[in-house]
Amino acid sequence: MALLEIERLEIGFGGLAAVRGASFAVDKGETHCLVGESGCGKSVTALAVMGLLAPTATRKAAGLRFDGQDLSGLSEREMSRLRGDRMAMIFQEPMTSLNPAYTVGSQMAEVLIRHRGGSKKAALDRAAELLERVRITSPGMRLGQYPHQLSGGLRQRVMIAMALMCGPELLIADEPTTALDVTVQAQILKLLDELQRELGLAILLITHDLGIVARVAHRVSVMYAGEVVETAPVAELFGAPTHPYTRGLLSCVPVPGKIAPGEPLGSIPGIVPRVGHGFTGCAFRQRCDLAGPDCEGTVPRRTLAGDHQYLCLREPTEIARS
Amino acid sequence: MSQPLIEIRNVSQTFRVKDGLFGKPRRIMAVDGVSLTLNAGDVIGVVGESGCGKSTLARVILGLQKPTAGEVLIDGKRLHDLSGKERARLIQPVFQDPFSSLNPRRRVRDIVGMPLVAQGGIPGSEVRSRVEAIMQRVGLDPAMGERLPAQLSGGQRQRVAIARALVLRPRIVVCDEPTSALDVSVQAQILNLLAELRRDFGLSYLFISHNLAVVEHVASEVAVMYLGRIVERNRSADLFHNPQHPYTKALLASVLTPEPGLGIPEIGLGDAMPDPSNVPPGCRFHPRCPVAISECATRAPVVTASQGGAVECHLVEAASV
Amino acid sequence: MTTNKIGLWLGAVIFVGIGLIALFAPLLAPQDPFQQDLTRRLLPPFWMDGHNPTYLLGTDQLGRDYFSRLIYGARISMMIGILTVIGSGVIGTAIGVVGGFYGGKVDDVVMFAITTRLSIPLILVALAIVSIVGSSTTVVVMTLGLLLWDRFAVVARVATMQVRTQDFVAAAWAAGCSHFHIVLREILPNILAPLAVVTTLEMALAILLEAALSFLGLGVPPPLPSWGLMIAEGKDYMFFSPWVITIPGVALCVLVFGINLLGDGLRDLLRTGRTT
Amino acid sequence: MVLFLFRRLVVALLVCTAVLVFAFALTRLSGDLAISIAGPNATANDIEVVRKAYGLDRPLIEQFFDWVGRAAVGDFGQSYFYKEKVSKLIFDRVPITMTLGLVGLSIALVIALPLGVIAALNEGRLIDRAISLVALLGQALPSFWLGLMLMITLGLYLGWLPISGTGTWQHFVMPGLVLSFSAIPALMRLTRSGMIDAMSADYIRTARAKGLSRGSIILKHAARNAAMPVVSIAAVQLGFMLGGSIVIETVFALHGVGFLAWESISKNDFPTVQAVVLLLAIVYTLLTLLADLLNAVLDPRLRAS
Repeated sequence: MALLEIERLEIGFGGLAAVRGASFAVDKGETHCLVGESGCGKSVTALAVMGLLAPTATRKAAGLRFDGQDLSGLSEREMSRLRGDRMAMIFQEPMTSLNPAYTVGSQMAEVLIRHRGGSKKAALDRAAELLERVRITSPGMRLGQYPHQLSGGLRQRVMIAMALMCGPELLIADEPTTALDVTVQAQILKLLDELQRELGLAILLITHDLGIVARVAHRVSVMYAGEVVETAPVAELFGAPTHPYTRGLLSCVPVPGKIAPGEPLGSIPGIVPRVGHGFTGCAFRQRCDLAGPDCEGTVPRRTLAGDHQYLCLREPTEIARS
Repeated sequence: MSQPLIEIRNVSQTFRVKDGLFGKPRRIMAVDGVSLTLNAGDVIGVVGESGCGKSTLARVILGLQKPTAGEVLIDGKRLHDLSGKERARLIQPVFQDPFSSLNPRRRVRDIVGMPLVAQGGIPGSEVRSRVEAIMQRVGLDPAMGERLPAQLSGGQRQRVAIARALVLRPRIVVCDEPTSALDVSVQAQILNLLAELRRDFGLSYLFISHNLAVVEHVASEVAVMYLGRIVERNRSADLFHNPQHPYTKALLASVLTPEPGLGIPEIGLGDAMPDPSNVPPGCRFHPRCPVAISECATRAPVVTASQGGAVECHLVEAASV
Repeated sequence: MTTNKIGLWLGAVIFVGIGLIALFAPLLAPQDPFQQDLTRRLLPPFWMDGHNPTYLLGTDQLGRDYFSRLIYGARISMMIGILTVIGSGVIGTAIGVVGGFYGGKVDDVVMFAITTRLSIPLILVALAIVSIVGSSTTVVVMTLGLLLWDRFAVVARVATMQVRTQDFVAAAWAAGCSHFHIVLREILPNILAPLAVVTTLEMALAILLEAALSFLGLGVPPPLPSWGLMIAEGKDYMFFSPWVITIPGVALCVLVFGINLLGDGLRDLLRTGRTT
Repeated sequence: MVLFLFRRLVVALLVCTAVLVFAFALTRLSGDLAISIAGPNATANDIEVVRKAYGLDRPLIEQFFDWVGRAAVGDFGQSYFYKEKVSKLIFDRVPITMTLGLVGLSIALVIALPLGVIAALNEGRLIDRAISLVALLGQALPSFWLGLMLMITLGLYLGWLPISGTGTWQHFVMPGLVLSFSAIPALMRLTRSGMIDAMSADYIRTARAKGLSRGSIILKHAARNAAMPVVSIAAVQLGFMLGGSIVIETVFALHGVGFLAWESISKNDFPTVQAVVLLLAIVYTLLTLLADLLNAVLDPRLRAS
């Protein structure tokens, strides 16, 4: 059952097309990873879902539904009622994402008071409960602290607890561990994983790190130049990657045991093109070994067994041979 | 065995920082008594989390910072006896951020040629031809020499930085997180290029990174830093297959390889984040260590030879007796 | 073309235009600005009744041609503005760069110098100096030049500190470049942009200060046609002949406004230039 | 915090000392003070008499320490011109200047803060451009000229406000308005850029992601952080305004400290000039100190260190 459905989402910044017809769906209670390199449009997609795009951006979609409700028709006021309540978001930079001028408790409490009303006391109690839930020791003391008194890992835990204040159904996490040290990253991911299972949360996790994707995702969508080029359950994607870009990306990652030290890594030649409005065909064609003149035309979305879709003219067998 | 190319002897670096103009000064122990050697042709990887002192160590080795204590020998000569020009011919840096590492107001050919010009006495025509040759070697079209850094992609900028580092044909390149700011596909290009150049130019690298998978791929020897000290050092293969120090184990455990089904590892480290301005007594890792014993809080462990490498841990110490 | 580009161009046109007027004042002025004629005092300008076509903007209380004096006045304002920022710009930039580049104790001294300078009341001290040393154009330029360096120093210092921590400066150190080379080739080109904006601000301030000093009788000495002095001289007649203070005041406003527009446009240009 | 205050005070004292030296050196610029005091028609004999009478025949260093020693206890000596104690001269005139400065600052804040916020919230739009343009124009108006023009229009033609003097509160409106004009552009600009910075900060995105209302985002989350630089600059501007009151008090014939300073300068009354320079420097230093304290209240990060 899909909680969030995105159909042919388009986002533009002036003449630049940041997202070009991206489609995917996040099911209830699943962790869906949106993976891609910088500039592929994955963060912008998440912001578009939350209605947090900059005013200069334009958004268009054939469908943008949350729990069956059409989001594209909602006013800013109606969106703000949903945000923080039924859908919440955490960000990459825990250092700057909390307001330096207010205590942790005050910033957490205001979410509940805004959406549910009630006393500040009740909101603080709930905040303390959630801080404990995200494994922060002595939550009562932490409520009175300011963000600068916390380490990066703790701040990200606070952000997560704050996102959970109203018991949302969807949590969007935009590169939540990129700014953190590796050991802390594992702890935060572990926490997200547990919360997801215990609370039945749906998580849309945006990341560039294929290692994270492999370990936490149920389902993966790979983005390239504003399009979802491949989407599949995690085992399927890593076991039988089909789109040439996905295959290239996976070959670039040094994996202990797979590529011997000193051996050259696989790589994708060239750079990501800047794509404007009116660009047609496959955006990956300049970097693709299999590209031909036909790649300048319309590219179909192919569906394989096991709920596996990819955006390419070539047959899986053709791709596998290269 | 010949003399090591770099010999770091008991180097310490402390900083006094003030918060604002009138803040209370704090003493930060960035590097604390580090010794390390780099032999010709080796790639030594230095890994650790932010604030462990690995970048400070790089700056000391590059001569950008005079260590508070200890000394660095390069090719048998004391680093601080070398003139800037002599040092530049031996050792060069490649930095992490390809945006801040190139002067935005200068053209690519001037950036790449800058070390040659700084040497003085090299005719302009020779500078030009050497710049073009090295640009070609790192995979840049010499016609790009006319561009400004803003007109290049991240990967191209990093190639410019590598060309600048190699134009003097140094023997050592200090790579401080050279691919951390790059996308995976570009990272692979740069790592492959660095490996090629090392073979062709006979370079040695000091390779600093927080990404253990990358370090395993490029390094022949690895040093793990924690709060200013090297807690474990070994041949790369031995360290990755048989880590001794609990911190090394935790670091290795937290590497997320792209293998589905393995789940997220339990790291078991405490929440006490390392703070270089407030180094704990005894073993500096003990507040986070899952296997700490009472001794760890009081006495600092000594360097112990183990599995062909060196470790600083009471448990390893006890086992070796 | 955005509205701000228009501002930038308009500012540049005003500034260059008044600069040209100043440069070619002897060719442009129809009359001798110092020639008195007490029989033709306080003639009104061309848009009022009773004006004399020979005197486009009328005459002042000593019967001097107001239009010619206005044109010559541009010379004084421009000269004071430009010479002052050259002096204060060099002083302030040098102090700021040294503080930002070396940091530590050196920077503490620089910060102390800036704080001290800021706590000294500007106009009061300028007036006192001119009063004690004697009023002349040179003294005004020297005084303002020695006082208006604070903003250059503040901006140069902060900009230098930011640039100094960038990796390309570390790369220059590692390449064996000298301090001189690093400051000149790596740092200065990267702090010029904010300094250009400060230059316009300080030039406008210098021009306004000269006018204020002259207005208070301690700036450029009479009979020189400084705009500020013209306002001071016209003050006694302003209730009956308001144009005598309106005309030089508007000229002053237009020049300073033009310089401000230029600075504002530059600021925006440089900001967007960085992001794209 | 206590340590922070202590350090700030030490620096403030050092600055005041430096100004002390400066103020003393300033009056010695002419070479021979006695000639200036005695006036243009004095004979050599007159000058000698003056020199003795004012103690100017002593070594410079001795004169300096004598002056500093007495200044430290608030004794700035006798005015050459008014033949009164300088401290009393100044003390009598402080209320007028303070009133003028506070009226000016209040007008400036009332105009600049809302305009800055409106401009920031409409960044890049026509209204932002218009406000910036008006600020630029305001910056271009010479204060003395603006004062004269207001006297002609509001005072003479419209007859709304008294032209000069200090009798009633109405007397402070015009000079206060003129004085505020010197501070409005800087305050407006800083409010604008502070708000723009704050509104583009990550924590504002967080606040929006939490579904907070626009009012709460602007007033609670952005304004608090944007206020810090504005507080600093407001204090600095008040200091500048007190210094700049010399021009406005002269134009409007307000007998405040500025007017006194101007008269003393034109009358070569050096003890008074020195004292006013020092006083203004001390006030400025105290104001910046106050701004630091206010910022420490606003920003928990400063409070901690």
